[in-house]
Amino acid sequence: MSEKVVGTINQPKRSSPKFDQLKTTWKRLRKNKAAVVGGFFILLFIFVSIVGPELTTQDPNKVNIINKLQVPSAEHWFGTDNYGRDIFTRIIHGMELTLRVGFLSVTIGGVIGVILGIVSGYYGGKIDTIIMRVMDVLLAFPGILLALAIVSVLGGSLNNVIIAVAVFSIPAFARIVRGSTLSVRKLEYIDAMKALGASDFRIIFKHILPNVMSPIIVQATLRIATAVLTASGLSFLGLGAQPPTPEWGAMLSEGRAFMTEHPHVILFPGMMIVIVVLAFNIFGDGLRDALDPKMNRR
Amino acid sequence: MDTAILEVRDLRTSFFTDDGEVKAVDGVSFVVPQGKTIGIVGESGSGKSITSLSILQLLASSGKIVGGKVLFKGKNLIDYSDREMREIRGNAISMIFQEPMTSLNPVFTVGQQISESLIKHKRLPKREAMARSVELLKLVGIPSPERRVKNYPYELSGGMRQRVMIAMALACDPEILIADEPTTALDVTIQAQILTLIKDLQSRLGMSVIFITHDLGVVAETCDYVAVMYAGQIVEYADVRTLFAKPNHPYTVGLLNSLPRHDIDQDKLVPIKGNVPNVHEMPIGCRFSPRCPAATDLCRTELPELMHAGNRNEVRCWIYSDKWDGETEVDVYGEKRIAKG
Amino acid sequence: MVTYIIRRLLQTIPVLIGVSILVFSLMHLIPGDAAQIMAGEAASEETVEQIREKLGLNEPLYVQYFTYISNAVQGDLGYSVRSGRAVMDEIKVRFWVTAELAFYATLLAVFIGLIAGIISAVRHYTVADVSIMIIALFGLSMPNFWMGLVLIDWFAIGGDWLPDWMKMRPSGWGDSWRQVILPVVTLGTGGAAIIARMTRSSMLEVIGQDYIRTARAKGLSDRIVTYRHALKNALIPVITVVGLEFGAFLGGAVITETIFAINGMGRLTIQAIQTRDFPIVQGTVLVISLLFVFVNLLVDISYRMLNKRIDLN
Amino acid sequence: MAKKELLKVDGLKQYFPIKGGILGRTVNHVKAVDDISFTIYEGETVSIVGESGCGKSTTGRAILRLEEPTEGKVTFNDTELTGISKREMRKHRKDLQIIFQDPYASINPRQTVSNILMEAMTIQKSYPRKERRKRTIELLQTVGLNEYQADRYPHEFSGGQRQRIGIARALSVNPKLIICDEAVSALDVSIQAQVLNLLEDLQEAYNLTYLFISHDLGVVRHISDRVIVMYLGKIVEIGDKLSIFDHPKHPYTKALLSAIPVPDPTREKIHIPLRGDVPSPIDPPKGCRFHTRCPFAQDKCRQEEPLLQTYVSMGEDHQAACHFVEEIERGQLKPKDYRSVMV
Amino acid sequence: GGSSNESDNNGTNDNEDNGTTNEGATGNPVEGGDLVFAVHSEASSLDPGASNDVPSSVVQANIYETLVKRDDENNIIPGLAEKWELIDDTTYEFTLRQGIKFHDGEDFNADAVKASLDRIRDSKVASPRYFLFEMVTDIEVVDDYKVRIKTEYPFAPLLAHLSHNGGSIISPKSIEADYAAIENGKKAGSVISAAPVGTGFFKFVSWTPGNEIKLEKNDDYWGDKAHVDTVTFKVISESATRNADLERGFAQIAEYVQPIEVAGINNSDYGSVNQKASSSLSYIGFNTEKAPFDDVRVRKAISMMVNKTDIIDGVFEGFGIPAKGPLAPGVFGYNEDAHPIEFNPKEAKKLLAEAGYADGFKTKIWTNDNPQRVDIAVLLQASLKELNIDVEIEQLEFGTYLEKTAKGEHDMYILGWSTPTGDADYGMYALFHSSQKGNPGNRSFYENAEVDKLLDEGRRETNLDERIKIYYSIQEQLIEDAPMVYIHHQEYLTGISNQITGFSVDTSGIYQLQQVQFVE
Ligand SMILES: Nc1ncnc2c1ncn2[C@@H]1O[C@H](COP(=O)(O)OP(=O)(O)OP(=O)(O)O)[C@@H](O)[C@H]1O
Ligand SMILES: Nc1ncnc2c1ncn2[C@@H]1O[C@H](COP(=O)(O)OP(=O)(O)OP(=O)(O)O)[C@@H](O)[C@H]1O
Ligand SMILES: [Mg+2]
Ligand SMILES: [Mg+2]
Repeated sequence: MSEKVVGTINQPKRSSPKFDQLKTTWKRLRKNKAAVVGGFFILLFIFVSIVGPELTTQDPNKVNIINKLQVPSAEHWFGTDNYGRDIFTRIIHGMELTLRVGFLSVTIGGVIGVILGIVSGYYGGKIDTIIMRVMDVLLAFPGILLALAIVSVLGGSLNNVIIAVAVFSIPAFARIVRGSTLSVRKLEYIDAMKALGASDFRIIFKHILPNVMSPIIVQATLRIATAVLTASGLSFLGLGAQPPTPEWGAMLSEGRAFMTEHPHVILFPGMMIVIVVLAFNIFGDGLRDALDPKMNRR
Repeated sequence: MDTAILEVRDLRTSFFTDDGEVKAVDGVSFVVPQGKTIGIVGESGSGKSITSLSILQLLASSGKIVGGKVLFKGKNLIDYSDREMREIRGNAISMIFQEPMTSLNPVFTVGQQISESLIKHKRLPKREAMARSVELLKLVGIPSPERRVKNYPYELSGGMRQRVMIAMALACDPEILIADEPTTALDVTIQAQILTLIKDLQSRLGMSVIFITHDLGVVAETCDYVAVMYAGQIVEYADVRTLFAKPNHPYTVGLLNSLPRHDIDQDKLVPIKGNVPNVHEMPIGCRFSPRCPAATDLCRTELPELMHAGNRNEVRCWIYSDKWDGETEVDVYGEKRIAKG
Repeated sequence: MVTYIIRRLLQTIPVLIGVSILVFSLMHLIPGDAAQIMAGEAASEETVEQIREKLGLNEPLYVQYFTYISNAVQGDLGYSVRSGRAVMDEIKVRFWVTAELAFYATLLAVFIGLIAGIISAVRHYTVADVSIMIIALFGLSMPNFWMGLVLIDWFAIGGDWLPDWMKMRPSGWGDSWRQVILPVVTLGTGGAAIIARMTRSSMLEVIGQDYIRTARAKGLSDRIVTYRHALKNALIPVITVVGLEFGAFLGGAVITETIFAINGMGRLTIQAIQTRDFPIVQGTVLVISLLFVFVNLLVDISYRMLNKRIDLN
Repeated sequence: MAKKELLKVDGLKQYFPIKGGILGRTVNHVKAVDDISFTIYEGETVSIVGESGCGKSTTGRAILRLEEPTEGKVTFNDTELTGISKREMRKHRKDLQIIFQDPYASINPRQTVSNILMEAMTIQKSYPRKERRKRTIELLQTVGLNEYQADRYPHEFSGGQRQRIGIARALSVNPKLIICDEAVSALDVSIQAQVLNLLEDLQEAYNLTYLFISHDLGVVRHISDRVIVMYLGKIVEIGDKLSIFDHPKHPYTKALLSAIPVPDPTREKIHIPLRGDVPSPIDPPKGCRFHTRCPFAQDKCRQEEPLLQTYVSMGEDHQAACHFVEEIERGQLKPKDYRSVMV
Repeated sequence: GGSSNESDNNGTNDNEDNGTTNEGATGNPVEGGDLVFAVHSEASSLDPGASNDVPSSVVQANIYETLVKRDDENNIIPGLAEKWELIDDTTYEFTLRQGIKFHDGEDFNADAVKASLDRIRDSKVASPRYFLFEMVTDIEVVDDYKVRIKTEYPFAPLLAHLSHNGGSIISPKSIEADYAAIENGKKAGSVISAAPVGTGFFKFVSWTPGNEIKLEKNDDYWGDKAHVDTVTFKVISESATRNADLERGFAQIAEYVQPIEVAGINNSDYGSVNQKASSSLSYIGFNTEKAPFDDVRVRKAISMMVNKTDIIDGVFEGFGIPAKGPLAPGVFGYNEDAHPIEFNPKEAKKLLAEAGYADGFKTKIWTNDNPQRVDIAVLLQASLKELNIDVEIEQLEFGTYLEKTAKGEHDMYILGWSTPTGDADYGMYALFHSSQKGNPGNRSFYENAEVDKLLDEGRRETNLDERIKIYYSIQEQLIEDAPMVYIHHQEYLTGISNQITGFSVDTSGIYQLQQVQFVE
């Protein structure tokens, strides 16, 4: 091109060529307000869960019966619970654990479920039948029984509740991913990749996965809430956070007896779960948009 | 000239992307006379499809019409509300899309997709609409149409999909048909049949057609007027005979030169050298100047307007202006010569 | 298709065998047995032993399993350890209650979820979208017990603001619509939230496709474009979720059942697990797996109805 | 010159089941490709032309085993592709590429152009990692795209630009044989000329072989060495370019050639119209499949299927499947209904 | 006492006390009406021989009767037997009331008594209540209305045991039918449970599993007839829902009001809460076989750290009586004057130091998911921190909990015990006798030869004064040895609608519905 060719009207300077799809996604993610807000909150949560406990002045487990069930005040921002413990402090101290349970169990369950689902949908036939019937078994299987078995074999630690909740989430991921895979695998660009000699592995993970990503994102971000609640529901089996650990789900269930008379006991942990899940969902929406090249950039 | 049914005036359409504004259509004007066919030809990527999408306001969310008018029977479509536009689309103006596979809904049978507009605009009952769909498929030359209406797009060959698109567009006897590469995937016999069909409708209903194609043979056979587009702008506008007989713009000349012919043997095709300019770094002057064998400094620094080139052609080239400072006889691609005046 | 359905139905056999073996081994793996729990916190070894013998729990495991399976094959699922009633009878009463509850809850979830999801997608990133998301997340994050109790507080006991005829009945199932609404809402909300979010994202995928543009080019109304052209393409993950939710509801909604005193499968299963009432656990799990296989079969068939290209074989 | 057989297609059939009724049983088959055989020699360009829906794309896909052929053998470079495992097949894919008819549907909408091309190279390891980006840009430029477009997504391109992405992808792995399914149909003539020239240059330089599927007979004439004419899943005529274009023998070929529009608005054209409807490939006509539309059709045509063979009046590599080649040639058989149509 | 600590994993134990009639009721009592009773959990069986849980007993007590009954002070009073005498150390003779008919029209007589009591001891039936009559060797029909019960050894609490639900007399016809069913492969008790036939003031009508049990008034009852026409026991596990039903008038009685809800109901205009001290005990047990709890000083030190009133106030909203020892006031043999270990952190610290744990230690406390027990654990954890004892709380599922504590895998645990017979023997034997370690009840694995001896004596001593003395000293010893921290005796809190009157509860948590009447 002639060197006299000069940039004209509104000429944005183009960044250097992006080599990597990840980078592109990252760039688009940064441009997405929702994703930035969601991401900011997630980081904030992580930050708080790491340093937060150092900053609180009160002991999360300090029982003070005289002080019980106080409404929120300057001293106790979120009020106190039925042992007179400061709910705000407990929420800060419980954040790390709650996030860990929610995030890890969804991640583990999600990864396994997605792999099973995508393999099942892509290959179809016998593999599909076997995987899906196993999923049926898992779905139909009462969670408690499974959890009880896990406790009796592995013991009742927090990590094991993560395993248990992860196991519960596998079939949902698997089925959702499989459903979407079934329609994507018939598209012509998958044929095109086959014609290029791409391995099944590559087709599955580079071409099918990104195209079934959005239901996965939705499922994963929503599952976090379910996971936290499920985990707290299992605590009576000895799985999960044991009292007085300030895990939010556990705080919710402990507050149950008092919720009519003293709604704040359950309101704040409940709100926190909503906020965390909201942050993940907003971020997830942003991620979805960033992964969708057709999305209007704003 | 005949009465204009559609007039596009200084249409500008841009896409707003990560990398900034892409001016896909940059000041396009043309007139579609009642009952006539206007062909739009031009380099791939020059904005033909976007022009037609802009007329119907069907751009993707990142695309915006940033200026100009689309006058349909004197009314500016750009001012139309969504509801008013819906009455136009598929009814008064319908469109055949370029990519038949992705433009057809994969989960409905082709019959369902064709009958839909009949139900909407012609208020036909479902069964009649379906019967009419079968007729339409037959009209566009699809064998055993009764069976094919029940097919899903993936069960059809590329040409059949394209014909389904055509049937869909013709369903409501539109006043204007925008056909974006309607016959690219069709073999010549079917193509001839389709072109005959369009001609036929045109004479029967007085339909006007905007025919986007790169097949100059088709243009020669079907169009009354031709607009040649280059880099978002019209560079030449003429009636069809004049254009083929005496192309004026160097780009048009190059285009005709690079055509493979079935009736003669060519050793090597002669394409236009170089590439379409980078949308982000549009030449300030004539957009074809970087590739034009006759370009002068004037061409590289100032953008010419569409002007009359002696005959009835309108052309966007300095050669035909008084400002022209180069040779009076210009050699473009060896064979053709363009004389000033 | 018929062969496919038959084949799928035949697959229930290995599924059921798998499930029963799994249940069987897990029930024996976990501590505590029926005899002990029946005998209570204090019972002499002798008593416990007697009960064990009566229940046939002393036999070697495989003998117990084969006895169970061979009876089950003949349609005899045994007797509840706790109540002594036939397992089939115990399940029958609860099953229809649960099926009904699940059905209504799914209906509600689908109805609300789809509409909310579509609005969200069409009005992408508007106030409506964000509000729907927030409400959905509340619906999902609030534990069912909270939801149930609040509903009872508001609509059953009711503030003074509710006229009497509008008050719902707090407990039970089935006698009147007044008993049905609250539990259905409690159960359906979470599902509605998931369906709404799923529909939204799935619709967003579809809305940018060329064929939507084609539909618009035909002059079709936004409603038809959205509900016919876009939705049908977006429905696969949504249907999957609906199937999962319906299945989960069928498997029992323990908390909802407990709060509203509904006599359903969920409570039966939990109670049976807690009392180590092995025949009941086996029975309920078998029934539920059967249902799941069936529901998932329906889901798979609807995949094909939605998209003929999907090849199930 | 001893020509090396590169691709041999032998008795290839591709039937698609038609599901019917509410129960979705297979009630019938679309006989998209019905027993065709041909050979392509190394370094030549063979075109397939024929009416839309006659099975051209299906042939291409079957050769690549994108759809498992119902019957028949495909031998490539002495390997019988139809007999090897999928894994084995993958090894041969580098040498066999296809440019899809529908460019937009055949590229992953979530990949940028550079990713698409680099991935192709990665899969076949056709260039060292470091050179891939450079090679990508080169490829884009050869097909007439710009470097600045490398990081755009497919939907941001025009139809013709997308088609060029498909071409670039096929070229990126340096194949031996490329099946070009309407590879240049969406390109404007100038770019088309560039691409066709490019293909020819590559052929010369690397002894590439093309199976060129197109309905644009101008392009076909320009590029091919030999031409296959298909009608309703069958080959009706096959021969070198000149025989087909200048001495077509089969009535269908003749009709086809007469239908081509000529880029000259002053010229009056005569099309040989084909009567009647195109028959359906579901239950194709007995005997000669063309008889329902053939102006020369006789009783024999309705009963007996003509074999593909060389008749006396034909060159040695020229074959046609018509009972009456000689009679028509000699003018003994007059068309029944001949009408010229002015366009 | 297994009788009430059943599989109901809510762990609420039965107990007793004199029910105060509800004050809210105004207006005139009327006959008839359907009384709806919102119960927490479903009866497992209506066969007194096949169940051992409170929810079952609550219903059974209305259908069946026993030979003897207990009054509010736990004195034995006549039931189906008019009178009884001790013929020798090991033989009781009962004279039965005449003219009583079972609901199925069968005569009540000595044969029926023998059939019922033999059945519960039959290993074919494998009754979980067998332990009540383990010591019985023979039941002898003297004549139609005289029956003798022989025991292996002198067994003082026999009458108390006979007053227990397990001693219910069942129609012999249904017993026969039940045996016949066993022959056909059915489970023992299935016939009786499906169609229970007794002599009580209510007759069985129907049972919708999981949902409700319906009884109707027995118009032919030999004594004071019930007032209401029918009683429906409706299963509503959620306490808030039970209260809601009470409030809306869908139920007249709501079981197990949560302490925190009491004030709300009492302040309402629809009902009030009936409060009744029970004969049950809640306790924190130590595994006395495991270090450091094998050291009595450690156990005592921990006992001293438990502030019982704090627990009662904090966890139970003040409902309940601090326990001195294992027995509740009102149980036969209760030692009014025992000196409980008082709350005394200083002394505790000292004791612990003496035991060599001045720096504390790490241990675990187990509980099931009963929220009040969890609360107790949390409070204990907080207060033991002061002794540097680091307590980890672990919740276990009830079945697991029972098995693991029976096996002695625990350090500390929280459980309850109830005494449905109202007798000290029931209240202590299984809990503390060394022969009862593990499953039978002694989950602290406590062993004290002296206590063993006294417990055995207590059983055989027929002289009531002597018996009381024995139990007094056992209680003192048990307080001294502190194998468990005796926390409190809970109170039954039952929500009663203003629509009814005449309701009361006994100390073992059995509701007295005979006198209940609707008011207008
Ligand atoms: N969504 C989009 N975002 C950014 N640029 C776009 C988008 N759609 C089209 N363009 C650009 O707009 C220009 C005009 O495209 P258009 O589709 O109108 O070309 P065309 O003339 O129809 O070409 P062809 O003959 O190849 O179809 C092209 O350069 C294309 O890259
Ligand atoms: N997946 C499929 N299922 C059913 N029928 C199919 C399928 N694919 C192709 N067909 C049918 O096979 C026949 C041949 O199709 P093919 O795509 O090979 O045609 P073609 O020669 O490439 O035509 P065109 O020039 O229009 O692309 C057509 O009748 C088509 O309907
Ligand atoms: Mg275009
Ligand atoms: Mg094709």
